[in-house]
Amino acid sequence: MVNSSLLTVNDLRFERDDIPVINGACLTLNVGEILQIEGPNGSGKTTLLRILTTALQPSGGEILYRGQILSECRFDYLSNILFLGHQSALKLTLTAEENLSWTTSELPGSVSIMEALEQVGLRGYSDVPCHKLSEGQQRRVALARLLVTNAEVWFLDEPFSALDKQGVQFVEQCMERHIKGGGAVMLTTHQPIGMEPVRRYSLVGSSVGGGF
Amino acid sequence: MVNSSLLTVNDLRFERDDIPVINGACLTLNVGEILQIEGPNGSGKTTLLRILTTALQPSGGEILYRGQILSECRFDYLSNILFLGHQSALKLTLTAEENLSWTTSELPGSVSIMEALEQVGLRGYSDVPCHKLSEGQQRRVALARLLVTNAEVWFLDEPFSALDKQGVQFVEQCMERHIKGGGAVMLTTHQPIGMEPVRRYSLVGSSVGGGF
Amino acid sequence: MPESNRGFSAYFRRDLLLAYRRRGEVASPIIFFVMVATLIPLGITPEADSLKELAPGTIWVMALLATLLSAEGLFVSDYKDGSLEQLLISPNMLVMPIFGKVTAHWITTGLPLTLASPLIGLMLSLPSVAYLPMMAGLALGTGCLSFLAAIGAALTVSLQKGSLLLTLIVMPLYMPIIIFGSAVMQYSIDGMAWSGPLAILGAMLAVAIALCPLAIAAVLRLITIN
Amino acid sequence: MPESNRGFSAYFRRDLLLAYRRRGEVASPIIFFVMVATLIPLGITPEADSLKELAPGTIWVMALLATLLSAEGLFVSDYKDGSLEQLLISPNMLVMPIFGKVTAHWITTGLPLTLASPLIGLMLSLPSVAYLPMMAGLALGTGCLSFLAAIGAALTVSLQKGSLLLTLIVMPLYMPIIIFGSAVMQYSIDGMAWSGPLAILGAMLAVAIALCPLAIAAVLRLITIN
Amino acid sequence: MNWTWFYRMGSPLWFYQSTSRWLPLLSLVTLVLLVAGLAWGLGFAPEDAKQGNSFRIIYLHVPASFLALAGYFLMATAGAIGLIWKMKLSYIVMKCAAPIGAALTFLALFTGAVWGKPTWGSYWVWDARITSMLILLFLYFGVLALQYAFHNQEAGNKASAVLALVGTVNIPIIYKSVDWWFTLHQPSTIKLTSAPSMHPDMFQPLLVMILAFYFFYALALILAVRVEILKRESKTTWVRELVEQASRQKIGAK
Ligand code: HEM
Ligand SMILES: Nc1ncnc2c1ncn2[C@@H]1O[C@H](COP(=O)(O)OP(=O)(O)OP(=O)(O)O)[C@@H](O)[C@H]1O
Ligand SMILES: Nc1ncnc2c1ncn2[C@@H]1O[C@H](COP(=O)(O)OP(=O)(O)OP(=O)(O)O)[C@@H](O)[C@H]1O
Ligand SMILES: [Mg+2]
Ligand SMILES: [Mg+2]
Repeated sequence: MVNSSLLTVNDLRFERDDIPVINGACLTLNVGEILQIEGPNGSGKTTLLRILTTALQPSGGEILYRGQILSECRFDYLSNILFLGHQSALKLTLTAEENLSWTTSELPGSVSIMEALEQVGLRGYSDVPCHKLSEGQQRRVALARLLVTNAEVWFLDEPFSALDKQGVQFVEQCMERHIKGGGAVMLTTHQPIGMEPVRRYSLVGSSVGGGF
Repeated sequence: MVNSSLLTVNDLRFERDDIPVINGACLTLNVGEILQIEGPNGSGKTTLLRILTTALQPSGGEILYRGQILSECRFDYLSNILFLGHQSALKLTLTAEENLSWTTSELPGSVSIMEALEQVGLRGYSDVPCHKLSEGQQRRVALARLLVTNAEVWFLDEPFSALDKQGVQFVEQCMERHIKGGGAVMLTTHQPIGMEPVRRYSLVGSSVGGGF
Repeated sequence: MPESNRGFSAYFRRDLLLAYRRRGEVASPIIFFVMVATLIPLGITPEADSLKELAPGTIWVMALLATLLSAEGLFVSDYKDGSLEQLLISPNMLVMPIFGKVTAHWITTGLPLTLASPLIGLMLSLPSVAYLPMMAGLALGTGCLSFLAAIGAALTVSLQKGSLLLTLIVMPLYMPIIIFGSAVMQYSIDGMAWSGPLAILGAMLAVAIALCPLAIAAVLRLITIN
Repeated sequence: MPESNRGFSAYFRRDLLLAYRRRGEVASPIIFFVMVATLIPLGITPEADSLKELAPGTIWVMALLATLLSAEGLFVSDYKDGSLEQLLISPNMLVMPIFGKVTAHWITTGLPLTLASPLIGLMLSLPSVAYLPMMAGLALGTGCLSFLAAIGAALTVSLQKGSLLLTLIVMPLYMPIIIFGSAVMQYSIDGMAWSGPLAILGAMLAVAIALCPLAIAAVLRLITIN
Repeated sequence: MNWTWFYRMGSPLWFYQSTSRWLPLLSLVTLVLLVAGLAWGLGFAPEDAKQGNSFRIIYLHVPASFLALAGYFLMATAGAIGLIWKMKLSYIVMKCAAPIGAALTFLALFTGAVWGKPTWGSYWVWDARITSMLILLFLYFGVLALQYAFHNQEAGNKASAVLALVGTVNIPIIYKSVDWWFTLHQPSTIKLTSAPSMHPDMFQPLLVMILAFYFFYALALILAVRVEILKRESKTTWVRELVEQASRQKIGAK
């Protein structure tokens, strides 16, 4: 069964303490596509991404990777994804270079760490401990992971936060290059994205609030 | 000397380890004004705000509050400012309500905590520990401080980060109400602001990078 | 005064609440001390006669380690999440909130140890005459320990280093307290008047209460400069 | 195998580097132990004869506390900054990185203590015949302690609680190790063959190496579910 | 092999209904045994030659010690079943066994300490068996604390099940090591095991009390599990029906 759909999600459900957070989400992610998960604060975007990266166990529903059930191709799937969350997984006492060195794959197609740091605008900062970097600079270190690995599916949770305009543009370029090369991106962001084509999927949160 | 200028900054300089971060900044903040500090990542926006809130000592230059040198009216000045930084000063093990209860002033003009939480869209979440809130919801708890205190000058460092569209609008409305009531706001953000009139001040960073 | 008092009680209540949330149950510090006390007979000797001699020193070394190791977090978490910055730029005096924080620290370490000490005394076969002086000495002495540890915690707050540096700084300051503290107990066991060393502990606590918050406030202002 | 080995060495090196950055100096654990050892004569007794009896137990209690209190952070900081999540969703086996982390923990606590123990023995007037068994016992025993503490750290990683809960969980599991550990030293002091308890420590370490990483991996997967 | 009975046993509803049937009988037997054992032991058994009447505390002390240990293994087994077969009921059993076991351990320690004062002249000695009992209490506390520390029910169950299992591996080790540690330092002056072959008049009531404690343990556990089941299943239809039925009966009684 050949399918251009990388990821298919059917009737996905997730509950926390018996309160439903995700209530039957159905979506697909195709090769060469950027899918933006939309929804107000607390609607479950991060939760959805964490389920799809297997960090959380769904309460129900199925997830297919290239038509196969996830649990049957777990290793294959996990080798091909990259997740960048709210939390940047940076060790603040380590330098930018050291932080990246644990995630590099020395496979062809990926860039060297110094090159990646240069591309994200941190030339000259590679040996500064990360707690001495500004918010946006820390974020850039985390984003450099996009360059040094060569995963197929990117899950990006608010990749633009704390970035200045050039930073945002750079990430957009990265995503474009990535999908042109046969990858796919699923991202959440509250900022407007300046590029096309982006498909959107709306999570209608079961959130209690919403008073704004 | 009566002056509509709340805050005047002359030739402000700041160095970290002998490397200049802010190099002779001159700016004024008037009553009823929103001043946006601009600049790429690492250009010193956060540093500037932290100097103006007296968290950092400048290396040189002077800061005047209502025409008086800051060190001579320190208590008066600090009683009238509010700072909201990258870090939200939230205790994740406490509930939203508890987190706010340390900062409330019971002065007239400020809102009760429950009311503030309702206004930021967290009705029903007041007794949930903050580590169980989503990123944007945590940010909203921090922003509720804007409602429960009645400071004159607001220093907001990236107040829109992690907020959804309604959240951003709400903060904009808050700022508008605040300046109409005779206050002033100095903020940094990389997102476009959807309201007028906003005056801009550009910090041209002495940052080494900028390779984007 | 009401303003500054608010600073004290607000931070006092806040830190107690945080400790309560962190630990879940109020009883666990006591269980902790009883557990550590169990190690002594297991590791050293189960004989009552030998234990009796060890008891004063052991209890004081435990008090010291407990205060020291829990003091590390006194300002660090506030520093990391930005609360300390908010405190530093608040118009109120810095001294009262600090006093509140240190008092809360004592309530969560020194006080439970003082309360658990009779149980530990029982386990270590402490002669019954030493119970009262032990508790009096611990109540005063752990107060001093908390204040001194807080100075160390303030000095190391902005360094991304662990508790070892703190230990290095504070341990020498602790030596007099441990000497007088165990002297109170030893005197009472030997049948001598133990009010002398106890009075010295009290005097040290009075000095610590008067000076340490000032020192801590100064240190915090000086050190968190970038 | 090379892949899984990369998991081990990557996390092993990473945690060592982190510890090095946090502590600044590699020597500070040793200084810490020496300082605590100084307290014993101050608080308990300065007489060499009594100290000699205390030495085995004291050294082991210190080893135990040091391992326990430093183990708290073993997974918590990784959990908080998202590294643990990255580890959990990486395709590699979880066991090797965990093994690397625990080994790094041992290198930064158990090993320095083992190396510093002759100095402490000297301060506590330990008979010279006990030095070798002490170091051998500590080397094996602190390994067990690190692995057991890591299980506790994994169990408590997602609970925003402090080290007290960890202590509560792990301390009972520590009791056999402290008994056999101090027995090794006591036997050698008493002139008996100390290979028996040492062999038991070795056996416990072997079992811990084989089972603990598996248990920790299972616990981390089971527990970080929201 | 037909496994359906096994899974049926895992269903809370099945447990609740079948215990409802047995509960009255079980309560009755427990009560009779307890009353009989206590009356016999405290009232009619002869006085001890050396210890006088203080020895009668044995009728609480020994059964409590027995059940404290047995209770731990039951708890750990329930946890293991929960982890392996993902059975809801066995997690509930594990959770309920922890406080009961801890209470019995405490009772054993307390009665032992009270007994120790007249016989050994001190409340506490570091005897091997006493020490391992204390450690058992700590193990119970650990499981309890961990269980209650988790807000998430499922995570709490799994965590405390793992801890209980690790503890089981350790119980024999602890017991052996403590035994060995004690004999190392001190010739056994007091030995609990060599209870000088007790007089049958004293021994028979003890047997009755041990039996009574087993029944009492079962009863306490079942009651606790039933309460926990009702709490957890409070949203299901069968619990709602039960509540309605009970309230109707109340009204009817009036
Ligand atoms: C806190 C102190 C004590 C603790 C923790 C303790 C604990 C225990 C334990 C665990 C048992 C074993 C039950 C079994 O075989 O499974 C036991 C049995 C027993 N204990 Fe104690 N005990 C304590 C004090 C005492 C004292 C002071 C006495 C009286 C001198 C005593 C007399 C006995 C006797 C006669 C038995 C029954 C022995 C047998 O049948 O094996 N215990 N105790
Ligand atoms: N704690 C620190 N210690 C040393 N240097 C620092 C520290 N914080 C920031 N810097 C450096 O100071 C410069 C200004 O940082 P600042 O945080 O003010 O930037 P910013 O304009 O707020 O950037 P961003 O848009 O990323 O938030 C940066 O080059 C940064 O590397
Ligand atoms: N660790 C947690 N424990 C319990 N509940 C949680 C936890 N994290 C999030 N929640 C709840 O789950 C819901 C979804 O959270 P999630 O983080 O997925 O939202 P989100 O869409 O990513 O929001 P945001 O735009 O603010 O990032 C929220 O209502 C939140 O309160
Ligand atoms: Mg989110
Ligand atoms: Mg900034």
